[in-house]
Amino acid sequence: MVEQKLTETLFQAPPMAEQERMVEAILFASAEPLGKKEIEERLPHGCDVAEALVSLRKRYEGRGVAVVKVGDNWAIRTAPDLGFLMQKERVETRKLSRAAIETLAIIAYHQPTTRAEIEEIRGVSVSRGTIDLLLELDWIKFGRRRMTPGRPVTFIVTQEFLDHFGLESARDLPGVKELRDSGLLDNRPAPGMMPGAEGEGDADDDDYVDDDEQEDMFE
Amino acid sequence: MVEQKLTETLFQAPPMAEQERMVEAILFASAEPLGKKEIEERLPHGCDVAEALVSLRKRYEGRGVAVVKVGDNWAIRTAPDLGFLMQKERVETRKLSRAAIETLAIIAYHQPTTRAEIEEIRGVSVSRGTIDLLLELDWIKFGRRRMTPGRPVTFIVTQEFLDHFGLESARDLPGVKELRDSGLLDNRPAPGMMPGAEGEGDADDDDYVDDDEQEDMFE
Amino acid sequence: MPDDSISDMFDTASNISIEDRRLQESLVVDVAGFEGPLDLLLTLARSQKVDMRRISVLELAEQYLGFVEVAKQLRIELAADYLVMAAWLAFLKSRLLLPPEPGEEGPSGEELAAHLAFQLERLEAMRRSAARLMGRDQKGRDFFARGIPEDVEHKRKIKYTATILDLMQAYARTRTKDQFKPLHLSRRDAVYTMEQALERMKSLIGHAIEWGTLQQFLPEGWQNDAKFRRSATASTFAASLELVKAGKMEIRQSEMFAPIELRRKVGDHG
Repeated sequence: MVEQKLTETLFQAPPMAEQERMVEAILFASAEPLGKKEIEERLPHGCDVAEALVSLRKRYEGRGVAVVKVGDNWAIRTAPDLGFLMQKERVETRKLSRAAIETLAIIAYHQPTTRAEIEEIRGVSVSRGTIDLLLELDWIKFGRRRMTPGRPVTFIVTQEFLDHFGLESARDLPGVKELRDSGLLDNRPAPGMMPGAEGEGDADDDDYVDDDEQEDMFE
Repeated sequence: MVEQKLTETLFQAPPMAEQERMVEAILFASAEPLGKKEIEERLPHGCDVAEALVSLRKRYEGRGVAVVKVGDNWAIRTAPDLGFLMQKERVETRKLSRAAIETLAIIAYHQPTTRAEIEEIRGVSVSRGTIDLLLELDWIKFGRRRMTPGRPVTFIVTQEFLDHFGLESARDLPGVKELRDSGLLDNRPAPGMMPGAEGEGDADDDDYVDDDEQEDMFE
Repeated sequence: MPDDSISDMFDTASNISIEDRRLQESLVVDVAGFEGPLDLLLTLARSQKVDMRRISVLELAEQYLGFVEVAKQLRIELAADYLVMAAWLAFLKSRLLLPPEPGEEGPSGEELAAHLAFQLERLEAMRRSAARLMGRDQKGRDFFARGIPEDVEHKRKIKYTATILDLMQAYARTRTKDQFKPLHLSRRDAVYTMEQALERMKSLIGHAIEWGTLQQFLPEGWQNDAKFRRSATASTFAASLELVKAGKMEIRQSEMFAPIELRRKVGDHG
């Protein structure tokens, strides 16, 4: 009996208040959003990360920092209304070209989307530099190849994109619901004979895929 | 009148709760600990940094992170008792070296035994590191000093050792005869070995103290 | 002069306001600023000042064709895709205006016009969305991540393992060694150990200024006993290698099976 009790205590998770403290410490320490699993791995056995996160998030409501969800991950960020205090921390971002901003928006709203689709929407070819810049900013990444002739690569937005724009998920993009409801996010094929209607599965797309990324794509 | 009021409001410091939020956000985002003056410079006019720091510090008491003073500056840091969460241990299993396992075996079979005896049996000197490792593993510990000239320290095995090897006591270790019967001990008869030749007038053998315990082990 | 010709052009093309004409004039000047024909079409469509869903594709086609005409007159070189679009819009216009030929293949003028309207509306919507996206609070500008992140420290912990079998085998090994001890004792007189050789070499080394053979370093009376000679040669050779390794001696052999020669290392007086 005594032994059983001892074993139970040894393997019992710490009380919820303590779990919350631990999650708090881990989230504070990281500049990057962390997944539940990553957090769990660092906690003692048997902790309920989801519950701890919920109460931690509540605890910081209205504070100078907030517990935010970024995709499937969690992070602590300063409250947006206090940004003016952080002039010193402000990072001067490169001014993005119109092409880059539009390409990013198209990928975010239409993801997964191919280069040909981006070109079809913008009516001009997408320069390699634009895609490279967005990849470099870690705002977009390669998604699965499209199972259409030519198997073109697709692009999707990253967790860093969500983090940067303070989005929980791509579903929270501004106006995404209205756009979908009005059919503007539909992939409506162009009737034949329209300029730019061909060109799907551009052979150039192959340049874009490194071997490593290909592996990921087909996992 | 109206103008005066407006001026007052414009230059009035925000409420203390708001000041606390601001200090919280600033400390969170800053890349280095900040002095009171630096914090003050970032805050709206008329804020009381010292008071805000005191209440912020209090607010974090017992939490997963703490507001701490680093020299004359302030920072948010992981609570000291949760430092272990910031470490990831990778356990590597390694086999004990031949020297270590042999030394351990000799101690187990001959305890209490001195270093000179171990060296005599192994035929080579026992390195300090080997003994230290076994002590660190909590498999051996110091026994009584031997009542012989020089009063050498002796080594004995620990409870931890017995637990690790699943033994009730060191006496449960199979004796030489059993080892030989089970084929673990080379059964080759030593050529030219004369009965009684052992221990005959060899100066080194003086180190050997045939304790009762030793006798017991191999009876 | 050019102003007049532009006005004439557009007056004949369609009835459009002065304001729109101004817009189109500036369009011509800024042609390099457009991101392709669709962008130009969208800008023209905006000048219709109606809901994007209700734009007149026919009117748009005419405006575009008018624009291309003016550009040609001004000898502005238009990229190929602008000309492709012009040709296609002219084709679209004819489809929209003329009844379809019996048995004609392909999509109708209305279908093509509808898709073009959709494309323009979609481009407009994406532009708006892009602006709203960029208008959001951004990390590093409006909100911030932890300034002093603490990295997870990776610690390596070594766990030693040994089984009871390891323990017994180890003990058996040491005991086996022990059992053979009498063997050594009985043969001791015929064995010259390396330790003994090393002792002897160390005492002789000071005198070995010149090259001398290995045999010269063997103990007295080695030639009397073959067993002893073998043992002593091996031990002395091993000891000399140790001394060479320690930088105290030099060793050489002119060819295979030639005598091994040794001398004190030059400059070493220890």
